[in-house]
Order: sequence, then C-alpha cells, then structure tokens
Amino acid sequence: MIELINKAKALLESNAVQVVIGYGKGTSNRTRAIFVTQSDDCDKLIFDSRCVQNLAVYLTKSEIKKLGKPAIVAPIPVLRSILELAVENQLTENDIVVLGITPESEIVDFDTFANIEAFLATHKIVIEEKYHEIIRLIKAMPVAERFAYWVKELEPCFKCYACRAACPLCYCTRCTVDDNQPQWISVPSHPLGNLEWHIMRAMHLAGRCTDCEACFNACPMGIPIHLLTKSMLQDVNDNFGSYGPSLEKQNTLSSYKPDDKESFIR
Amino acid sequence: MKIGLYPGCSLTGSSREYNESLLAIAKEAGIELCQINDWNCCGATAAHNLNKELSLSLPARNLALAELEGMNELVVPCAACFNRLVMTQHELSEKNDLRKLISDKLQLPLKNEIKIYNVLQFLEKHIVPRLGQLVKNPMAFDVACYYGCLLVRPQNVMKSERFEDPMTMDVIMQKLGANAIDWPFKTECCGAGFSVSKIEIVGELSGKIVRNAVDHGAKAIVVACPMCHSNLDMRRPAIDKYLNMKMDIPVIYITQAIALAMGLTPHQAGIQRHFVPVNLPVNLPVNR
Amino acid sequence: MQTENYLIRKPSLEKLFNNLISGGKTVIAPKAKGNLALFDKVQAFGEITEDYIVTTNSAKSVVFPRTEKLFSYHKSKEKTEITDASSSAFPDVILWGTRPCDAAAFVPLTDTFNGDYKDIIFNNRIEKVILLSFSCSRSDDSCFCTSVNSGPGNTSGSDVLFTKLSGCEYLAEVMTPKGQLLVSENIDLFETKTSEDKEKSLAVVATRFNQEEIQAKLQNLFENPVWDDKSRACLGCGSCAYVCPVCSCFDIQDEAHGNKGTRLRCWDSCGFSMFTLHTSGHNPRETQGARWRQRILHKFLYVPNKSKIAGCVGCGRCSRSCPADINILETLTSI
Amino acid sequence: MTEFEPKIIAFVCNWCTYAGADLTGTSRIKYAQNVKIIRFPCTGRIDFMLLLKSFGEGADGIIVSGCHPNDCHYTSGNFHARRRWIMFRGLLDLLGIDVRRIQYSWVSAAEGAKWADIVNSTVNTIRELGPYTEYEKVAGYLEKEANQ
Amino acid sequence: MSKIGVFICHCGENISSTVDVVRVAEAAGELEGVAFSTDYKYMCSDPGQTMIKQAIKEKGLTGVVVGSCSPRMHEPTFRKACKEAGLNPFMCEMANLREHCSWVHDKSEATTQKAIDLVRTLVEKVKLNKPLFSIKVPVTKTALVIGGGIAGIQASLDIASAGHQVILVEKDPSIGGHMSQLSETFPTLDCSQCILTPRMVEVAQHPNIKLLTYAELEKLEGSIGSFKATIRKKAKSIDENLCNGCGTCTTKCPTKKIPSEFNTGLGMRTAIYVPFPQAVPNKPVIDKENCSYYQKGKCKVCEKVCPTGAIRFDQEDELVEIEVGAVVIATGFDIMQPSGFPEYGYGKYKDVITGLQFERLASASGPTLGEIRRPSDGKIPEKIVFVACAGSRDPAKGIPYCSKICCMYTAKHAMLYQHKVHHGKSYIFYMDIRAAGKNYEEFVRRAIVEDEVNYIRGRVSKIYEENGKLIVKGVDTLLSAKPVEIEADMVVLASAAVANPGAEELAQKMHVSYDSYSFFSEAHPKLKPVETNTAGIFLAGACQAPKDIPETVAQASGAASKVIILFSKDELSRDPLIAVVNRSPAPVFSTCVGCFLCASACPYQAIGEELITNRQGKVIKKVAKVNPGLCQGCGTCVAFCRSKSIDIQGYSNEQMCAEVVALLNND
Repeated sequence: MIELINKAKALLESNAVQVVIGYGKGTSNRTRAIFVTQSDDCDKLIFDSRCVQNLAVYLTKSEIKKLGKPAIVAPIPVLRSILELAVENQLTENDIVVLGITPESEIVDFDTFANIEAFLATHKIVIEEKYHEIIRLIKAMPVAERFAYWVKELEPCFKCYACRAACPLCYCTRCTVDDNQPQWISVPSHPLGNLEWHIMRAMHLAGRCTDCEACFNACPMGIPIHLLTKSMLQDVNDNFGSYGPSLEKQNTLSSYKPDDKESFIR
Repeated sequence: MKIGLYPGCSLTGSSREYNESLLAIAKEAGIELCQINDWNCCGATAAHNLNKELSLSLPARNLALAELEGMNELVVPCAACFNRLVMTQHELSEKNDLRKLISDKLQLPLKNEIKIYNVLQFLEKHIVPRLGQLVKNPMAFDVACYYGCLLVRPQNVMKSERFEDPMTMDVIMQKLGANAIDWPFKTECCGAGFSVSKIEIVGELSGKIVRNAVDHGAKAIVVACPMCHSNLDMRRPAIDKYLNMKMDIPVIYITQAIALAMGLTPHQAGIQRHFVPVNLPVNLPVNR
Repeated sequence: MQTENYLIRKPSLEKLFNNLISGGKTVIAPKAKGNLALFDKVQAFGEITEDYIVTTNSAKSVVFPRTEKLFSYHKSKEKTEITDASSSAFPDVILWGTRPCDAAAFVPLTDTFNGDYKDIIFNNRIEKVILLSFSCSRSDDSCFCTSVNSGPGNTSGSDVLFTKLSGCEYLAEVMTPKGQLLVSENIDLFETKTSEDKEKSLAVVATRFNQEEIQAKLQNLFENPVWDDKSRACLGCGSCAYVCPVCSCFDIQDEAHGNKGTRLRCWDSCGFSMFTLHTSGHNPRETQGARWRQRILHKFLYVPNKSKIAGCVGCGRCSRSCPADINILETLTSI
Repeated sequence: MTEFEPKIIAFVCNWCTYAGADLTGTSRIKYAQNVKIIRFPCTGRIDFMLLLKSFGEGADGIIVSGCHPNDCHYTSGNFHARRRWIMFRGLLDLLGIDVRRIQYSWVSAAEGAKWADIVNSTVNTIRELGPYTEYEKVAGYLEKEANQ
Repeated sequence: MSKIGVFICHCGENISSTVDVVRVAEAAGELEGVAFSTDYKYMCSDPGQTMIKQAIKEKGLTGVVVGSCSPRMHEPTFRKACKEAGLNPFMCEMANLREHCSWVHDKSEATTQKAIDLVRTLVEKVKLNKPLFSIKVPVTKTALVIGGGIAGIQASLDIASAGHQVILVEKDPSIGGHMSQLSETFPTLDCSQCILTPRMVEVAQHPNIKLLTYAELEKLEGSIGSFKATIRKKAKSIDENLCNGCGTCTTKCPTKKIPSEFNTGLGMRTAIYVPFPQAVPNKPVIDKENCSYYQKGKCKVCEKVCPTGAIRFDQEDELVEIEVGAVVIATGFDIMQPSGFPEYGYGKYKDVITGLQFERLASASGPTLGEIRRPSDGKIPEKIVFVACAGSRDPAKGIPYCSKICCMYTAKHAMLYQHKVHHGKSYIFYMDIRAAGKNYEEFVRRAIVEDEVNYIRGRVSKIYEENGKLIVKGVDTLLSAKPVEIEADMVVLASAAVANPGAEELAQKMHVSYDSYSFFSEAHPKLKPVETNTAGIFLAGACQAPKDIPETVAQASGAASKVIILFSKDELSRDPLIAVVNRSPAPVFSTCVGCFLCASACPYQAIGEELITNRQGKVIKKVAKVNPGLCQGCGTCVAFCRSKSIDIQGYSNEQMCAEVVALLNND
C-alpha cells in the first residue's frame, strides 16, 4: 500500500486536500476508519480484505466536513456510494479527491464522477447466490410463518440505529422515525416498532441502496437486515431493469415508465 | 464461447451445398460450429397454422437442447427455420408463463437466452471481420443479392432498418470484391411454398426476379435461403418457360461465394450440386 | 452476611436449572446466536452456551427493559382513565450466567433508580431477580474490569457466584440471603467445599489504569482535543449505550391510538445527536466529540463524584459492539 | 358468534376513484359498509407509511385506488405511485405481511360499478382471510405482553 | 383547543332514510374538541347555511365538518358560507354521508356506524386544518408566440386584438409556414396564399405585435405570469431599417443555384434571398452557408448594388431578453423524409415526389407556374400514382398514427391534376379514406365521381424504374384482391406528417412534455387540449399532432383565449393546496437535505433550489423550494420525501395520519 501512502502524502503536502479518510489498524484484529491530516501520519494508512467499513458515510458528517476537503480511500462499495451521493446532490466533483481501489487492489484516480460510473459499469453489483437462496427459502415459507420468522429475527433490535448511522445514504438531518408530527412509526423497540422501522428503512433505500452491507456489518445484534435491501435491489432489477447508481439513469422511485409492468392492480 | 448449428431438413437434403460451404468457410476462418444433437423439425410446416402450442414447442425444443449443450449462439442457415426459431424465442420472451408451460411439456429447462443468428448475421459477426486476409480470389463482377421474404422479416422481431431494401448481403459481396447491383427485386416473392405444388406460379414469380437481375447486368444471383435457391435454380425450366427464353445466370449461396473467394475449390463449395451450371466471370481454382 | 462456600458438579448444576424452571421461574441466560452470545429466555439447560467472554447485550433489560410501560390511558370527552403499570405482576427472574462485571453493574444501576425518587417499577422488578453469576476463565483485550475495582472473580452484585474449578466442579459462593434461600431450597445438589483454589482458575485481566487517578484527571479535562480525536470515527449510533450494563438514560414516549394510548420509558443514548437537541434548534452538545466526552465524564467523573463507584464495570461491551471500533479503554489510557 | 366484520380502509385519489365512488352512489349500487374512504389529491400522494399505519391501527384490509395509467389528473402521479407499490408490495411479501390484504386498483370517474365490485370482492377476500391476528398480535404488544 | 362544529344533513330523505342522522349528530357531539353538533333537513339550503354561520359566530367555532353529500358537490358552497361567517374557508371539511354511505348501503346499524366513523375521521382532520389563503402571482401581459405559421399568426392576431402585447418569433426569414407553400386548400379549393397573405400583412402591421423573424427561442425561465425568454436573432446581414425591399440584391446575386426551401428543392434561389414574393417581412437575408463572400471571402455584389447600403456583413447573432406572461407554442410540423422508403425509390427516382412538392408544382407561384410537369424532364405526366399513408399508420416505419391531412390533400392533388391535365389518369392507393369534416366526404366523392380519380384500396409494395416508366407494384384488396402493377410517369407520396426536428430540444427548453413521436403533449387529452402540463404555456396547431387548417386555426384561437383569460387579471389567484418545504429553527433551517429527488418526481418542474445563507451571506445549505406558481398540488413529492421535509397544504401528513387513526379507532 506504499503507493496509497505516497499519494496521500502528496495530496496533503500539496494541500490539495486537508484530510485523507482511510483505513487504519484497530483493536486487536479489527481495522477502523482513520482521518489523516498530517502527511507524517500517512504511514498509518492500510488497506486489506478486513477493510469493509463503508467510509463514504463520513463524507456527509459535519464533524468530518469541518476538517476541510477530503481525499477518500475508495474500494468498490465506497465508489458506488460516492456515485449515489453525487446523484443525490450531496457531493460535487470538487468536494472530494477519490483514491479508488480496484478488486486487484490497484489504485485508480477518478477526476470525474462520470469516470467512476464508467469504471463501475465494469464492476456491477452482484448479489451472491447464497443470498438469492436465503431469500428464495424465506419466500417459500407460508406467509404467516414468514411473518413470524421476521418478527423473531427483528426481536433483538433495540433501536440503536447503528444500521442508519453506518449507511452512507442515511444522511438526512432528521430521520422520519424522529419526526413526531405526525408520529409516523412507533419509536420504541418492540415488535411493531422494530417491524415498522425496518420496513421504512428498506423502503427509503429502495432504488438507492448500493448493497455495501454496512447496515448489517454495523448491527451489534447481527440481524440480517441486508436481506431486505438485497431483495429490493433484485426487485428493482426485475421490474425496472438494471440497478446501481447512475448519473444518467433517473432514480428508480422518482422516475417511471408509462409501461411499467405489474400484475396485481385491478 | 460455443456456436451451435441448427441445419434443419433442407441443409441435409436439397441444399447440402449450403451446409458444406458454410462449414467450409467456418473451418477456414477457424470457427467451430457444433450441430445440435437430436435436433428436430423447426415446424416451418403447416404446424403454425394448425397448432399454436406445437408450433412453439418444436422450435423451443431445439433451443432448449442448444442451451443444454451450453451454446451461447446458434446459427440457423435456413431462412424458414430461422424465422420459426426467432419467432418462437420472441414470443416466449414476451410471455413468461407460456415459456414455463412449454418448458414443462418438453421437460427441458428453457432460459430462452441463446442468440439466434441467420447466416447473414453470423457472417457479419464472425466471418466478415476475418475476411481481410482470407479473400484470395476476389469475385470481381456484378452480382444481384436476393434476400427473399424470410431473412429480414418480421420487422418487429428483426428490427432491421431497411427490411424493404436490405443491404447486409450487398455489403458482404462488396467485401468479396463484387459489385452488388442496385435492383428492385431483392425481397420479391420467389413463390417459395409453391415450389412443389404450383410450379408455374414459381416460374412466373421467380422468372421476374431472374429477368430483372439479368436486365440490371448481374452475372450471378446470390442467395441465403434454401427455398429461394431451389426456386431460382432447380425451377429454371419453369422460369425459362415463363420468360420463353433461356436464362443461364447462376444462383449461388453467399457462403459459396465466400468459399470461392477464399480460394476453396468449387467442389469444396458444393458448386457441382447446382442445376444451372455455375460459370462465373472469374477463373476458379480447379478441383483437386 | 457471612459468605458460605459450596461445591457443585455439572450434573447438579443442570438439576438446579431444571428445579428453577419447574419452580416456575423465568430464566434468562446466554444463548448462542450465530457467533454472538445473547442473554435470552431459556427453557432447557442445553440452550445455554458457556462459550462467551461476555454476552453482546447486557442483562440490564431484566430490570430496565428497552420499553417499559409506565401507564396506559383512555380519554373520553369528560374524563381520562389511567391504569398504572407499576403495580403489574413482574416475573420471578433468574439471571443465569452473568459475569462478575454484569453483576457489579446492578450496583450503580440500582443507585440511579433510587436517587431522590425511588423508581417503583425498577425496584419491583429487581426485587424478583436472582443473579447466578459465573466467574471469568477467559478475557480479551477489551476487558478492563480490574481497572474499575472489579475482577474476573468479583462477587459484588451476585447472589451466587460460580467458579469453574475443574472439568465438572464448580465453586459456589453464596453472597446474599436471596442466594442462601435458593441454595437451601436445593441443598441436596451442593457439597460443602473446603479447599480454596478459586484464584488460579480465573482469567488474568491486566490493570490498565487506576480509576481514582482517572477521576482526578478528568476533573479539569473538559476542554481537551482528546474527545474529538478519539471520537472522530463515531457514527452517532447508540449501540455503546444500549449494550452497556450500566447506562440508564431513557426517553419518554407516548403511543396514542385515537383516544387510548400508553406512556413508555424507552432506552435513550447520549450518542444520539437528538439527545440534547432543544426545541429552539440549539444543541448544547453539537458534535460527537462533545457526546463522547459526556459519556466518559458521566461514567468516570460524575457518577463516582456522586456515589463513590464508577459508572463503568469494564466489561468492554461498548468497544466490541462499536461499528466504528471506538475503544473506550483507548480513550481512558490516552488521557 | 357474530360474523367477522373486516375493517377496511380505502386510500383513493380525488379525481378518479373518489369521483367513481360518488358515481356508485348516484347510481345507487349497493356495497358492503366495511370499506371507508380517505380522500387524497392523487395516488402519487399516498405514502406507503400510511398503509403501514393502517395495519398498525388495526385494519384487516386496505384498498388503494386511483386513475388509470395515462388518465392521471396530474399526468404522472399514478405512474410514480405504481412504481412505489411494486417495490412496497415486494418488500411486504418478503416480510410475510399478507399482500392479499392490500387491493390496488384503477377506478375511473366513470366506473361506479367497478368500485362497488372492488369493494365487495375485497371485503369477501378479507372475510376469507379472517381478522389480521398475526399483525394485531405484533401491534397489540403493549396492551398484552409488555411488562411480562 | 379546537372548537369544531358538526352539521349533519338529512338531504331530504336521501341520507336520513338509511342513516340515523340524529345519532350521528349525537355521537359527533361526544367527540373531544367538538363544541357544537346538530342535524338539519337541508344543510345546503339558505336556512341550513345560516345555521352554520350562526354557530360559527355564537360558539366561536374554529372548524366545521358538514356531513352531507360529496365534497365534489357542495364543498365550495359550505366553504363560502364559512368565509361569510368570518371563518377561513379551508377550515371547513365535508364527510361524504350520501354518495359514500346512505346511497350505497341499506338502512342498518352498520350504515349509521359507518357514517359516525366518517364524521369522526373528518373531525380529526379538521382539527389539524390550517387557515389557507389563495396564492397571488403577478401577470406580465405580454404573450410570446413561437412559430409564424397559420397557428402562430391566428393566435398572435387574437391576443393582440384583445389589446395585449404579442411577440411572434419565427425561425425562417418569413412568416407563413407550410400554409404559404400550399396551392389550393381543401375542401373549397381556394388558393392558400390568397387567404393567408392578408393575415400575414395584418400581423406585420398590427401595433400590438412585435415580429421577430429569423429568430429562435434560446432559453425560457420563470413561471406562469412571469416568464423570462431569451430569443436568438440570427444575423440577417441586413440593416432592416435601411433595406426597402427593392430586391436588386437578390436579382444581382451571382450564387443562383441553391435549392429553394420554399419550393421544396424544385426551384432555385440566390444566396441573398427572400423566400417567396409575398414574404413578410419582404426583406432579404444572406444565407451564410452558400454566400461566396462568407465562404470564399470575396464577392460583396449585393453590397455594391444595394441602393440604401443596407448590407451588413459584420452583423452577428443577437440575444434579446423579454418578459412574458404566457407562451403559445405553434411550431407546426414537418413531413417525413421519404428516404425512409427505399422500396419507393424517393431520391433515387426524380419523379417520385412528396405531396408538399406536388403542392409547389400545382401552385401558380411555384417553379412551374402551376403547370404539372415532372421534375426529371419537365414532361407533363400522363399517369400519376398517389400513394396515401406513405409512412403513416405503419408501425414498421415507426409511425403508427394517422397523419390526418393526407386523405384530403391527396384527393385534392388528384383533382387539381385532373383539372390541369384533362386526359391524364390518376390512381390513389389508400388504406381507408378518412374524410371526417365539414364538406370533406363530399369533396372526396367529387374527386372520385366527377374527376374520375381511380381509388385503389391497397398498399404499394415497391416502385422501380423500367425503361423510363415508374412501375408501381401494389395490391387491390377489394373486389379483385389481385396484385396490381401500374406504369406511371410520376408518383406522389403522401408522406407522413411528423414533429419538427427541433421539437424535443424546444420542449426541454420549456419543460413541456412531448409524446413518443416528439409532438408536444397537452395537459389533458380531453379537458385541457390546448394547455401543456406547464402552467402558462399553451399549444396551437400541428406541433401537438397533425391537423388541418381549420382545426389549427380553431385551436390557435382556443390557445389565444386561454392567454387572454390569463391576462384578464393583474394577478393570478391560485388554489393554495400546494406543497411547501418545511422550515425549522437554526442551525437546521429546514430538514430538507437537498437530494432533489422530489424535483425529478415532480410532473410540473415546480421544485427548484433555495440557497440558505448565514448572516455573513455565506451559503450554508441548499434546499428544495416549491414554486407556488407551478405546483398543482398532486403531492407526489410529499409521499416521495424520505425526511418528510415537504408537505402539502390541505392534505398534510399530520392530517392524513389523523384520518387513518381516527377512521380505524372507533372507541
């Protein structure tokens, strides 16, 4: 990763950016997000298979914005998030410097978002077969059983909102769950509150989610909430064609085709 | 990347030369075409008028078999077979439930994703790019490219821009050094179905085509459909009768033209199988 | 009271469990879920896992549930009827498999709910709870109980503390009348124990800092870059507070359905940006840094100042559960 | 024991289905009392969270109805709604929330009879499915299980 | 604490016969916040309304719920009543106890219970209603008309004659459009120019019309009542004030062999030219692409010969900004380039021409001075074949629609030909004859009967040349049902009418929607045929769909009257049921995060940006802003907004939730 470190150094020394958002060593075998502001600290930057946290989440956090213009270490999932953030007018090209990292862990610079999109076009979101399998199995259950299954799965959720906090696309200043005029969904952590929260969360990510699994990774109770977004991702694909962020294509739910197909409306 | 071949009845019978020349040039270009095992009739019979489901099941089975053999592309030289197969694929891709139904009846999985090519599409994709080095013996004379009805239709499936005045074959022939004449009968009816039953109608319809080609100075008619070929070639007596004059313009398959241009021998191109002697204004390599 | 020591063997332990179940007690014990261990209701001894350092969630929800109904109401044009929930029949709970740190946590927790106002529901609940703790034979580098005056074999808070001596032998230290009663009810399962070799079967947890010193340092550390530095990666979720066995902040929620509804006490976390948000829009704790400072100061300065014991038991749950790997020990040792 | 009377809430747009339901009335076509209408400017306005809330508040069934495609008073509200419904329905189905309990339909201002038909057939469907006890159990947690 | 009044109407017996109205009123009275509840035989009657007004005054009601018929029936009535009693009209809601209850159910407990539920639901809603005030938007009383064809001309004249300013923009050097190219017009056969040119002159002379020819719309901003349009005046290379239109330059110009657009390539023009003799304005422009001075740098003959020295080679395009209150799009149509039919040999064979070209041949002012001579050799064709539906109604050619005018003009063409070439033979291949219109069918009959035009029902498959003749192969699907072959001297294709090439681009500039054929879309196919879905922009003529002259003129006047209605007030008053982006205390200002997905969902482009700045004027946030002039209140954005930062007045999130809760909780 010496190349990464040098790039970071150069960026900080030339003052092209004031902070480099990257991965560093964490507790025992963990890695963590680090924010390098001094070029001497760049040696702390690492990158390996353990670096799964989606750093894009920090791009919209005020505490991080305060540090100045960031460069961000961006493996594929982060790139996808950056692109979606761009689509949603949360980022402009001169807000950030993107240090892309390919699956072969080569470093690529992206000077435009269009380039990111072009690059991602060759690295499309793929939902692993095992998830398809799980979703198939769940859908195969009788409806009541399926419901019971999820109520049980969601039971441990104590509404710490780590899923929300870790999601790069949950950048709202006020989440609907915190809106009590009206009280959209029940806030407390109980079966209904949990169910409503996770439905709302998934729906709000419909057509936006880039399948980075940050929500699942963040959940202290290990609830498989990413199954919801994955399944919806598939639905987007099946109903409206390819998914994944794009500056060209309109957002799935804010656009439509007059001939969108469905079979359930009478 | 496995390219399949669906010969259909004609290519194993009345138009073997079509098959031979196709395989020959494919070989020359270093492309392997694997024939579908246990292929069956495409249903270009009366099937589609009598039994809808059957008319879809017959081609569907071939598609399913091709998939099972792991073919990504399927070449269908016979225009009629091609028409049945693409139509089926189109219809089943539109109607998912129908696809399931048929796949169940066939007891074969059917993804229905294989790419079906007629000869022209196949040539365009795989042979033409390679032609450069391979053309040893340019076909430098005027030819009339005759498409007939099935190659470019139906338009909504084929999406061909110029289905009334196709150019694909013309372009290929130009690449072989020939001059593809501009003539109005490219897609006129040759009398196809009446080939056996009403020969005199074939005589008239095909006659007009042959005459127009000759009038426009063509030295050969190039085709890509077994039925067109048999009508223009085998039915020449009827044609001459209608025009009451002897027409000696030869009718060759595009694949044969390419084969000859590649310097293969007339025999390798199956020329000897024609009824109308093939005398082209270029000297062809002698049979070995 | 004077502690009594017994010896109990694995099979008897199981018998004890079964007796409790058949005695109609609700048993909450560590259950394996994926690679996590979670406190959960158990019916059979087999469901209990022993393969955990500490569970991911704490045991506090037994006395301080995530969602506690305070009362329900039904209003009509004339009057509003209120049904108080504090009088409801709370279940007899056996907390099985708590670690010394878990048990220790009930001490500050009880303090909190018994300040100027004695919380009826809390006290009614805890009265019916018996803690059967198990000392730690393993630890990891998030553990720091020994730095907050506790330890892998610490008995405070537990009614009975079991320590695994050999393969199937457990030392049982009975600490409270509650524990004594429970043992006497099942005395046939216990053997009198003489030899005292508890220590060597305990995990070693290095002392990383001295709580009193930290407390002293923190006195005048309000303005310090450490808060921002150490919390930079903080995502602002509440997992640290929610897995913490001591954190007891709560929020009041009304759930209304037309004319009827309930008032609830729900967990809250000082990590949330809305925790201190004023209606005016002003937020005295503007940044995650300020929130992190509050968390540390509350546990290591404010609570100790008030009640002499720390608001932290060194279980390390917050560090393990933090999605951004913010490590409380790291912050404390870097002070 | 008295027969189960489903609680069904209908979310309809002002321009087509609401007017269609008016026509049902003016044509004196009878239908079941179980369905009660809430009026929206457009199906595009109908928030999925309101459907969720309906179940939370004890609805056994829901009808959502608006202008036929291309007839939307606001040209494209119903197209947006349709996409939303497709996604929402998929999610509910995955979660085991019985999608048969939500009837989506296009009812124009001229289709008074169709509205009556939608209402009656939905009422029948829900009767067959019975009260939505699974969801009630979840929603009623506070009354029943809390503090146990 | 709200004080709601509930008024239950018997509607004679319409409601009371199946609903126990008294009990409904009682039950309503029990509801929290209801200060007054009563029932009455006819609430909409004068005494009924008076009852409401009195209650409002005496009980100081803060809201009113009327349980009676459908709000679509009497909402205005009762809101007006409330207003008269000093209560904001939007504090009044109606529970539909008739259409949605009494008329559709039998008399029963359940029916009454449903009525109670409906009332309770509306009571809960009205508690959350807020006083609303209709929106006022100032109106700039100048109209922009784009396109100077008959549609644009008509619209401009109508608006101008109503006393409003009009700016008419035409991309070509002269107004007149396609109509000026036509020979005679069906069904009366009067000469097109004879009826058009007076209108053109009128436009030129009208004091209220500002004519900008050789100009195009560059940009359109703003909204209904106050648009800002930027017009690009292409350089004519002429000082219009000096030029007196003497025409010396055009006669002297050495570059003479440029195919004339006006004559559809059948005639030639010079580089400096006036499109046609009756052009308005009758002043030339220099076509830079073909002018040898602009191309080769020398010539300047025109400059030398110009008596007034009006030539300006250094002239450049000019951008003018204008304020307008409304826009009329009248950009007309184009004809499908028949190169789309290789089988018909257009372009290959000189004597295969389009209908528009035939118009020029038949026009007295045309290249042949009205004589029908074929382009190839100038011979008079003995046999002409007309092909109707050349492209139209042919999905394979991408044009499934009917071009509407072809049946009529083809009949006219054949007729004109027969009149001019008495011994000639004319054949028309057609699919159907669509002659719906005043005197149209009679006209076609005349062609068939009196002028002996041969109508052949069937399509043409192929046209090719054989020894000097055009062989037309087609089929007669009637009696004979046989293939037909006709040896023709000339073939006229009734090529499909299509949208103008620039249509889509223009539509995007103005944010009006267009259909899959690039024709502009009307706001509602039936009820708003001249409006677009962008308020203040109207449609006239064939830019919306193929139309003949009378229809075009009618629609143009329709569009004009819409504009005049708009201009009849100094400010627009709009229904306040529109979306608003919320405000919250600093430092948040609004919970909107500015993702602008709402903007892409809005059917009316009503959502723009608002920059929020701090005291130092530094931009700290970019949030969505609803333009009240454009928002139509569909609420799609509201349901779409994740952070619930945008809400719609009258159907607010709180109100809808309250309704759901109230409707489902009856205890």
